[in-house]
Amino acid sequence: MSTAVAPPLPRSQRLRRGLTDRPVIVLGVVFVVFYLVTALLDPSLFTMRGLRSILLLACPLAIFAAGQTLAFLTGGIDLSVTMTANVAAYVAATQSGAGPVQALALALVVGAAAGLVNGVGIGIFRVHPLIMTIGMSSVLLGLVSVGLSSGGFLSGPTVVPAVLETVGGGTLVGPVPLNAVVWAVVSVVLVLGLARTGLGRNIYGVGDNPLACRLSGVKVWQVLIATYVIVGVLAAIAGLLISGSSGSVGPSQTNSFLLPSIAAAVIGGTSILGGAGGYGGTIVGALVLTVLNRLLLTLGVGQAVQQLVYGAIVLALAWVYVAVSGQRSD
Amino acid sequence: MILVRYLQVENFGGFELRALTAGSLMLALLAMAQGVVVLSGGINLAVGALMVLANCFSAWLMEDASLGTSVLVAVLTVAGTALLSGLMGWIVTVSGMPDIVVTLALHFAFVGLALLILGGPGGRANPQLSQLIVGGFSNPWPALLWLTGIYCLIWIPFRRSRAGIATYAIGSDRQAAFLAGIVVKRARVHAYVVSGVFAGLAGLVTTALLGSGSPQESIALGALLGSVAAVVLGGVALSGGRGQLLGPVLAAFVLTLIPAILLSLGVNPNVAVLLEGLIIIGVVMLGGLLELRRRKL
Amino acid sequence: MSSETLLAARGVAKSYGSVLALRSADVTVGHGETHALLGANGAGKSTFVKALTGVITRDAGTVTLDGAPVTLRSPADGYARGIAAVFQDPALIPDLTVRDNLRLTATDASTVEQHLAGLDIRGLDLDERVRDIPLPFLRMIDLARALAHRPRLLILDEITAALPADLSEKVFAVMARQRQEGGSVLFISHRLEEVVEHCDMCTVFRDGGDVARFAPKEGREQRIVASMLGDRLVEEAAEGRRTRTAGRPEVAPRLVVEDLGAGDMLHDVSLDVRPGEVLGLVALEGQGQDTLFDVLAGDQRPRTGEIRVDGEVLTARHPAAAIRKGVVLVPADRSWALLPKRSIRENIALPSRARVSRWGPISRRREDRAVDRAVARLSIDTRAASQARRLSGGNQQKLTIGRWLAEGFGTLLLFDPTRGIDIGTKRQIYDLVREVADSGAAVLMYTSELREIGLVCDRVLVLYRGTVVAELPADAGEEALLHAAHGLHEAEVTTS
Amino acid sequence: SGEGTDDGDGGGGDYVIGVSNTLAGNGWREQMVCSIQAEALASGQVSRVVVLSENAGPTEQVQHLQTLISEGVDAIVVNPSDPEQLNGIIDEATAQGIVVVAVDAAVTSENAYVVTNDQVEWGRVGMEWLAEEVGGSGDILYVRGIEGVQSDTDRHEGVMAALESYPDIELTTVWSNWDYTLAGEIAVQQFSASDYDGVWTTGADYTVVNGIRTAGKDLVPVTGQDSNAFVGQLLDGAPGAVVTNPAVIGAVGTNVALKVLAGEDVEQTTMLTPELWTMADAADRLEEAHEPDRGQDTSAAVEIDYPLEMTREQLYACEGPSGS
Ligand SMILES: Nc1ncnc2c1ncn2[C@@H]1O[C@H](COP(=O)(O)OP(=O)(O)OP(=O)(O)O)[C@@H](O)[C@H]1O
Ligand SMILES: Nc1ncnc2c1ncn2[C@@H]1O[C@H](COP(=O)(O)OP(=O)(O)OP(=O)(O)O)[C@@H](O)[C@H]1O
Ligand SMILES: [Mg+2]
Ligand SMILES: [Mg+2]
Repeated sequence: MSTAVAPPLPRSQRLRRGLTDRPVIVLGVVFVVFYLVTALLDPSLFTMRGLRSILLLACPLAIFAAGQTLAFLTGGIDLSVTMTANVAAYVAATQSGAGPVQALALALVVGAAAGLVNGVGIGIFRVHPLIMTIGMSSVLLGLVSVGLSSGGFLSGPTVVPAVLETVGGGTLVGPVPLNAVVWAVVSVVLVLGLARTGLGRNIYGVGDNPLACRLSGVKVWQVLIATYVIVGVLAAIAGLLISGSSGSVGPSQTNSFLLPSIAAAVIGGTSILGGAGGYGGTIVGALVLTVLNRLLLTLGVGQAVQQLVYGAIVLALAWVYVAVSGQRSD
Repeated sequence: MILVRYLQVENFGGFELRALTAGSLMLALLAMAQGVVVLSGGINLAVGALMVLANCFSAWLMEDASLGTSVLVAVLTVAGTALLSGLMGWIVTVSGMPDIVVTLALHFAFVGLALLILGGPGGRANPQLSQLIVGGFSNPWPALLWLTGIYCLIWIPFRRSRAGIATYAIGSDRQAAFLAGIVVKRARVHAYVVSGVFAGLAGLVTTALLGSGSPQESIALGALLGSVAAVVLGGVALSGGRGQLLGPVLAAFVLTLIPAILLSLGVNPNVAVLLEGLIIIGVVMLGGLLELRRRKL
Repeated sequence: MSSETLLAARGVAKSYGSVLALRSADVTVGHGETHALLGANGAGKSTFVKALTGVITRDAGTVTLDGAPVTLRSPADGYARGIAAVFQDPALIPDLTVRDNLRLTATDASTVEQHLAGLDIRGLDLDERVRDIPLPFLRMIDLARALAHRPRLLILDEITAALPADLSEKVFAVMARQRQEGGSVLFISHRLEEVVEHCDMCTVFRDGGDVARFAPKEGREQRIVASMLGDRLVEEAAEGRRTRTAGRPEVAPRLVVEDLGAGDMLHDVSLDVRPGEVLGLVALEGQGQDTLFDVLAGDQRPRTGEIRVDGEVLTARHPAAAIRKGVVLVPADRSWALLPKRSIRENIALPSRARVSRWGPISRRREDRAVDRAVARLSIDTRAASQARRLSGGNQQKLTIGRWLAEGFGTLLLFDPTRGIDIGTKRQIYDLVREVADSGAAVLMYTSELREIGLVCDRVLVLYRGTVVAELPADAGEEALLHAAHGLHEAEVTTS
Repeated sequence: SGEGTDDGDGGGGDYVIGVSNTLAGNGWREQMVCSIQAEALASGQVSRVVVLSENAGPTEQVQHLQTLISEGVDAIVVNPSDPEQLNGIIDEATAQGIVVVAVDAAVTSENAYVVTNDQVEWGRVGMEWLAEEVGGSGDILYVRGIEGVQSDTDRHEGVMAALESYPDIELTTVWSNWDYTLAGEIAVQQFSASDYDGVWTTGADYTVVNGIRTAGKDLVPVTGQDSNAFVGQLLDGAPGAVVTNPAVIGAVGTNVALKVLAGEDVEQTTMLTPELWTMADAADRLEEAHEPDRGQDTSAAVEIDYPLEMTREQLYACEGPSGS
């Protein structure tokens, strides 16, 4: 029981420590700088419309990344989120004849079911999350392909429910799109849920030390299943919003969100090894990536340079984060 | 499984064998590229991108080159990917970022680089070199010999060397390895360098097999997923330190065979995609069940 | 013993974030000297060793070896300079064979084999995987490896903590020989009797700095403890014996075990523990005690026999079932029980959130009360409260017990709860165990330190080759216990 | 599909046709595959169609072709994922007497027959119409496909040719990867940031129209292909033009393959000329093509300027000679 108390730190170090404990602040600063730089090149970002487009486009990414954040916290990852989203959107669009409530409910059930299967595989059968969700992704793709072939369960007219088109692309007030309402609800539920509920605690615990959880009476498989079901539902919500804003469904329409969803969670400081992080950082991460996309589009460079810059910036941001927060992984 | 395929195809011969060996060679090399990093306790999400990069780079330089020059290009390519991969490993160790993050970000960057080198599909392989690497259409032997050669002349000596043991050691218990005096950072970089060598070779094989370069992200992603699946099916623990690379190599053969066999069984190809996913999950679940008997949570 | 200085460390300091692990430490070790490093948990001993051997880089300070300044970059560096350490954590890679492990450190296998033979460890196959070798043997291999590098300074950080008495003796023999050959030893242990018997000098650490340096002769234990604890109250060790509940047969036993068998090791174990009683368990390493605790805690299923708690049969497929019946475990290894990246609060509250019915919203106020009570009762140092891994070993250990205080229980299973913990903390834990028992819980405690039996327990069982071979009163004495533990249970001992 | 025995029970003939497609689940591609099946059925000369369809690249496609060769097919209809990389295996197939037809995109091998839409013309026709529509000058959002892919390069060539007569048109280039969702997102971003007088899209069309709406702007003329949903949007009054890029090109490829097998002399390259449909001059074509009950991204242009055997019903049924 040491009683050694460090002497008061000099100011510079105090500042540093403040940042170390709240790396989201650094990320927030990065976001603001990014936004301003982009806005200098593309002044439309200073307009309501420009701001609105950033929020509108960040929302589905942030919801995908919310699922990814949860999976990360348990020490896992979910590579099937985008396929789950595709299937859910398809289901909603093919069932829209039965009324929007039923169509949306069914879509969410599909998301939950995909998550359930992932959770059972990962929690009970101990399949590595990477493999389980890659496999799941391929199973879902197969299912869609079978369903889409003539006479299949997904063939027939597809109509994106009108509610979705409104929520996915409409405006609440000023620069705030309607889908931001969904995002806000998800954020509140997640931030509070992780910090203030037993399940939230267990999600962190399982990611930090599953053995300790078992010995404390936590049934790890239950936590994992619950987590992946939530991830599946979040993926379905994201898929529905995307189909609403683009007015389309397609068997691979959200696939380009997969790697960015992982990147957003990583940039947001959630440890891919589990047990540390949270949704707050992910929100900023999603915003940063959306502005980055905007920046690359504004610069008008070719695809090759876009890819290079995207990779380099994601790397640099993650590096800054680790350097500032001192959360080295080794 | 080769047997099943043998029974399925009426005149199974050099052509089918070559389709199998040459087709598997690339995946087998990728599996090794992934495997060595996994053994060291990491993961390399950029193997596919490195392969694409090597493919484009070599096809770009080999266009209209003589055999001698092409061989030089091949060596240069492998050295290049080894260097890039080593650089990636260096960033992982210096930055303290999780390797998933670093390699994922560089996956994007490497594909961008490939696209920069070769604006689109293009370039050309040296036909003689192709012949040497993957053989003619009914000649299964060169591919098989290369695979055996690479395994025996690169992997086995590496595994036996101190650097190889260190790779296993850092994958097994990094803290203990450090206390035992291993320079963990250096050992990690070594693993990435070896991984880069294998990924570069896989890129060369692609060039030889397909005759040109193709800088597409989807190819890199597909290759990456294949490499992870092969490593896991091959019995290498994703937690590191345990397993041999022979498993992933054999798994590469199996993964190449599954679609062909399913098709010949008359399975609807759409259902085949589904079954492939189920088979991968199933095999791994079985492994999980066996593990479950040992220790449960 | 030469008076010349081999090692001189001056002002070595190291801080982790805001906590100063090592403020400023001076340590001087002479040629041919066996030097003890003493200090309470968190005093900075291990940190000093790590800073010395290059595992971590020190923030400040100088180290000279034979007058020449040295800064080691890694333990491998140390081998070349004549410094070899056996660290507190095993430095052997679990998935490699012993031989590969030796190759890795460029250690000659045959030399190690000779040393092992010298330590009387035979029948150990160097081609066996480290994962399959029991911990005490691993410590000896670690030791043999260090010796194979013929160090001038041999550092042993709590090597005896995980060793049974017979192997500890071997270590002392090695230390003696090292001294004869003119080499020096830096020895860390929380067992004062070992230090008094085998060390020439000692440096005492307190609060990250050295506070005293003297020869730890017999009779000076009091002084050692005083300097370790500083002005903290030095309670009398031989605290007054408590009222014994064992002699009250009218209380029905809480935990009854009949003919329990499990794994390949455990068979026909029967025992019972009453509320208010602390039942001790003594065994040499590897006699099945870990399996017994695993089974009782619901972590492993028994092959034969029955466990009853308060008269009801307990069949557990998961520790949760045992916990629901109030049977809780403090495991051997802290890392099995802690969430290293989470706060003290979350660690303490973990068991109470386990059940699905408790997954809902948390009442901060109620949790605060439970957590604060546990922290206060164990006087856990909360300065590094945001991450359990930043706590010192002793505080981590307190945390593993504190979780159960907050949750509540009827039967407490303690597996060597004071392993590697300083005297002050140990006493707190003894008091706590008694307190817990006095408030009506049944306690089963395995310990590797025989002395503890007399201090805490009401009676003691001896486990040998997977079965109970003797039941003794708590005051039977260490010699009788050791006898029984070796399977030499003479009639006069068992019938007392 | 893909089932059945070699001695056909469904049709009269006993050719086996292999199909390789590397973009599964895409409406246009699915319809292309269906058209191959339907044409094979309608021809009465085919006993079985073996379809290999998955999301993959050239490496896997080489394996597709190898598998098909092993299956002993008589002809292969392939939608090539690369113009060069399949040449080796195509040459090997033709050496074994198999007829290879590349549809939709070209391959450079001289041994393969090539059936494509005229992509240069496709690009030119759309841009010319758009330039006229915006009055010969203005800002146009130029939504391209994937950099380096042959059809994108060809279409670009056509666009540039068209613009030679319209020097006052300003292009803002963006890349859609032929991804409907991405194209929609880009439209939201671009229209939130600035105003455009028109949009030329390389096919990811109807989500661009939705994207303009989502950005809260008034619609401007958009060119696209004959995606079912886009045709519907034009019918609903959105300004724009369809340039046909029919997916039944697969059926044309099948037709070519059967002719070659029958010993007829066929041109090495068959090229379909795209048509331009607007509400002004081809409202009836749009009306006729639109199928509200079918997928959004299926190709609505079914009636084309090439004699095919199959009927619309057979195409929609999507069944090969030996049943589903
Ligand atoms: N990573 C860390 N971050 C913050 N504080 C730390 C960290 N590691 C150790 N400390 C603090 O440094 C002090 C000294 O720790 P150290 O482990 O060196 O003590 P010790 O003398 O080895 O004690 P013990 O006998 O318990 O092992 C403790 O108060 C501990 O809380
Ligand atoms: N290489 C390292 N880098 C950073 N921190 C380290 C390193 N090695 C150990 N530590 C930290 O130093 C702290 C002190 O650990 P130490 O080995 O001194 O003893 P302990 O485990 O706390 O106590 P004891 O083992 O006596 O119970 C731990 O919190 C550990 O995380
Ligand atoms: Mg210590
Ligand atoms: Mg310590």
